[in-house]
Amino acid sequence: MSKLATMKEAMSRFVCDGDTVAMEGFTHLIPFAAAHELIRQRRRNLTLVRLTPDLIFDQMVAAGCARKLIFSWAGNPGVGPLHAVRRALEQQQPAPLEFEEYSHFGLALRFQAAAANVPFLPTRNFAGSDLVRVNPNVKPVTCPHTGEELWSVPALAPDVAILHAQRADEDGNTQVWGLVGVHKEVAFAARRVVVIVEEIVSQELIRRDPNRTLIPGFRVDAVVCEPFGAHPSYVQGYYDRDNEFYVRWDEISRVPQSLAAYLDKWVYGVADRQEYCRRVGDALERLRGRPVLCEPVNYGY
Amino acid sequence: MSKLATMKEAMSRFVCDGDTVAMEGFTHLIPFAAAHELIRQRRRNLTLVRLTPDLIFDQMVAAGCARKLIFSWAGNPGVGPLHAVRRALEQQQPAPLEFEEYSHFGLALRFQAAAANVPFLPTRNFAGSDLVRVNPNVKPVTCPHTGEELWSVPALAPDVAILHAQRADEDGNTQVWGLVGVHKEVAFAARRVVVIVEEIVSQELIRRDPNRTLIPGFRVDAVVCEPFGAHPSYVQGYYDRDNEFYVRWDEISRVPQSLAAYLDKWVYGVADRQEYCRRVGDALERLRGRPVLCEPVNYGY
Amino acid sequence: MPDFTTQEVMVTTAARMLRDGEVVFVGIGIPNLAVNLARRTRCPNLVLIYESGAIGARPSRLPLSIGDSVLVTGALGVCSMPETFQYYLQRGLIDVGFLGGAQVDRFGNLNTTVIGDYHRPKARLPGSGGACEIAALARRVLIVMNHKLRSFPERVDFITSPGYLDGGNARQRLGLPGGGPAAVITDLGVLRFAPDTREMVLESLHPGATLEQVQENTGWKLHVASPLRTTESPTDEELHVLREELIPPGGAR
Amino acid sequence: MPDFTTQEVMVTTAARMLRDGEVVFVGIGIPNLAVNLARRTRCPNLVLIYESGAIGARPSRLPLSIGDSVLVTGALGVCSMPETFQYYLQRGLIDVGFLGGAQVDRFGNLNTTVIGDYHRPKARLPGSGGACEIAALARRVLIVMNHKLRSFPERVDFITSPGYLDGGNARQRLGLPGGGPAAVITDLGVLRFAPDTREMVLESLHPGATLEQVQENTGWKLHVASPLRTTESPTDEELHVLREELIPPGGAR
Repeated sequence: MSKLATMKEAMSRFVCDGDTVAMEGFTHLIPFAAAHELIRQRRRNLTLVRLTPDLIFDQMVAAGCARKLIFSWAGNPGVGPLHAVRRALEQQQPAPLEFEEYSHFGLALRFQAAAANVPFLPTRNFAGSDLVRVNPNVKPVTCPHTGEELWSVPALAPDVAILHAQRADEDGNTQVWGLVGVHKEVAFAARRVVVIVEEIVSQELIRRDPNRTLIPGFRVDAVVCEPFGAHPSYVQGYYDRDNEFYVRWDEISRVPQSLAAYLDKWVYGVADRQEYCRRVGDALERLRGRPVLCEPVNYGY
Repeated sequence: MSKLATMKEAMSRFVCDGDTVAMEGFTHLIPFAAAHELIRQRRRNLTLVRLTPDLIFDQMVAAGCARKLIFSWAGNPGVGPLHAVRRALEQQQPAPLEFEEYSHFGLALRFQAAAANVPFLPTRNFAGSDLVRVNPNVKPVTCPHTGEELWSVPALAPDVAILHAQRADEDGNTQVWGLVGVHKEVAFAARRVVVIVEEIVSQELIRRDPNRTLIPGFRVDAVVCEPFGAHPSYVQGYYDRDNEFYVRWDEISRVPQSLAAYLDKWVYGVADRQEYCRRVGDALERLRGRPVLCEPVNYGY
Repeated sequence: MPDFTTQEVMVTTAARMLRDGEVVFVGIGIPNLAVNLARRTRCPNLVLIYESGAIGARPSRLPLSIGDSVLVTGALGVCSMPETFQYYLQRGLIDVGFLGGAQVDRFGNLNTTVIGDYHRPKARLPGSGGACEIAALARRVLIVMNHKLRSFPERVDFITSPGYLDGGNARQRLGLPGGGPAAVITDLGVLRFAPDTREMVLESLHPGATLEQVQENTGWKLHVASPLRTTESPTDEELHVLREELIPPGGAR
Repeated sequence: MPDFTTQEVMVTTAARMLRDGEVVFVGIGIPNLAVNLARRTRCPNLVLIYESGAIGARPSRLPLSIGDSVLVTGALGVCSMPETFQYYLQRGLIDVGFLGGAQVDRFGNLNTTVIGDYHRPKARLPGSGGACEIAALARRVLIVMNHKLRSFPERVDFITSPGYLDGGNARQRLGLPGGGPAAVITDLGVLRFAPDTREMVLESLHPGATLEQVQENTGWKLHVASPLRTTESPTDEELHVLREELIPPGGAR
């Protein structure tokens, strides 16, 4: 049964004020179009969860969507700091921002525990790190078989997961390649799942390569077809990261005024991602790479 | 660095008497050729580990290779019981056989724990089952975060994993599609890993579809190229299960004499898998299916 | 004589216990036929999952095992077994699981492990496979078995897969997430479990079966619903799909 | 003046600390250059893994981040991040991890979290990312940083990534599986850790650097090896690979 929706519909229907929202994608597949729609819809008091807040949460924090941040590395990858997040954490500007901090492993493991529906998972990580001192969610656990002392993190089940992918069918059967990050764990951890894709394909195409399917349709509440929906991040095989923008963001976000001006022009100032794309113009097409196709494999019997 | 080896070399070099040997593959990719070589080399006192002992362990038990069996479902799938395993468990014939029994989930989780190098993993399974009464390895554990009582299993790290796959390069970078069972977990859980493949392909081909790689070469100690090495089980895209043989095995294995005669003719009576294949003859070619190719995906940037 | 077989009654009865859109853990044999029948009739959106990891399978012939290659070709997805058990079953995403066994008792506990003593068995059976976790974690379980006295003891020799244990709220007390057995479909009739005691109750007899047959083949004094209904016969449409589409003349059974 | 840059010395020095066949967790910048230099010279069988999940990457240009698309095209494999951390790092398969930070102290503890008090920070830094687990779980760690007084305090403000903690056998007492930092490569020299106390010891000065410079930029009285060596200069071959192959004229840095 078709789960196709517009971005407006999907965000208003499946993301509520006060929700815990995981918007994942490690450098790859960051759902910027969804974030911009949530900013336009003035969603408030969200607990935003990502390993790497990246520009997407820098923008949402600056726009006032967030009450709390759960993260493990808050920087502009390969460029510098996240100025809006830093202003919120250091000077409570524009508003105080609660936060909860892990390492990548720790936060990924919280998603995995929720996906598996166990209340915790054990790890050999964390010993000696001050993270355990400042984060009471990292607790010791004793192995009932060997008596070893390990550390553990609790499950984290977001109210909603927003995940970008290369393609899906109308039912939401979603295929991803390239870096997969924690996409699968988040999709199974969350109560509701919204998938945004570069293209909707026939179920026949999905069925021709079942090992490529990362999220089964019955786990998905809505599928949004939004080409270039991950810009300025990238989608393997579709377009590369707009690194110039990541570098430019350092300037834009350095003071609240220029950041506000950016939001006015590129988020509030456009109706949707299509208008955003028209405004970005040819620069988008220049991000398209040369095709590098894999060889088909045989699923016959 | 090439890890190519013949089956004889790989089995004599990496499997020692007394080892704990995981030979996985759920219906799909069962490494029969490796088992036959181990029988020919008269390997002894092995602890054999598989979710489904299947015909492969029925044969190894009858041949006297096994001291102990660790399993979760000991039957001839879709046909009936495993007569040799039953004789060993019920009548200690030809010799007593120790065993340790789980559910599929429990045994899969033991592999996963070892792959992750944690001494245990928790589960909501097992409550109320007599499995916890007869298997002291299934122990309760309390969640340090919620106080919930769960059950847990200890890590199981085999001395050697023997895994069949569709293809690998000479370095052992291994690609699998179709049912993957617990292949990845076993490959990371084991101390040594031997991969048997239908074909050796160029590293370029592997690199054209990195998401298809299930086992990285540096985890692999030896790669054996053995076409039809999984017969009478199947390899998706290469040949289907020889179901007639699975049915015939019920007859063959019903009494020790006919089973011994089978081993004499088809295992001891052949030098290697190539001779076995020549002896099986055209029946093998009839198991080849029609090709059903997937569409290539684009890895460009 | 009715113009349908007992197996056809069992299949259609099981098929009618499924709701459209449900996610079903499928086995081979009768459950496989029941799920595919339901999908082709009342439940077009049923999602089939096999514990082997095949999701949304569209088998072009009847699978000979739960790991059959036909379950992969044209499937919607494939996942590893640790994922199947953790992200699907333990996650609570499986609505219905089908189980059978050598023995089922008055509280729906199932034995597929041993007849007699565990360490000195009269007969050693295959063991749990995925049955224990399906019984523990699926939202509800449908049990399909032939009704024989040796298969319906008052107490199973070994609880491989927990039903309602000693009855009442024993499952909740042990913290079992799944809902437990919803019904037992045999070759003689349909049995359900009393909401309070969780003891098996004969709900309906298949056409041609008698209460005496059922009681003779049950190892304890069986509770009987009143009125005791007759299981609805397969419809012509169901029989057509079953005979022409699922078990094509000469097709594997 | 030597005909090579300080960065080139840092890169070649780091590259020489790798052994052929090792599995290396790579970052961007100097570690990326060092690993690729080693692979093209003494260590053809080095395996590169990025915490993003790219395995055996063969980047056609310098990656701009550890999640860069060029790390995937033509890679040997891709795995999920939970797998990277559990099946590779925690499993003990990573021989070498590269780390840096805002602060490193005399026992090799690293801070990438905050300057000042955690709850009222003078400066809020990005945080751990994968650094904490690399420090805890990699068989050995190579630290690459610029040598500045503010970056080399006697005690870091916050231990994001454990080095030798309070020194001695503190790591073993806490059951940390990884071996801890093997060396610190700065823009002035190379420092290692005393086998017993695990305190940092200046082992060599880069060509042109002085002991005074190093001490002035270190927040505690630094132990110095005797004899204090001079770091070996890059060879012509190393410089050629570095300049012509890794940083093609006009190529991104």
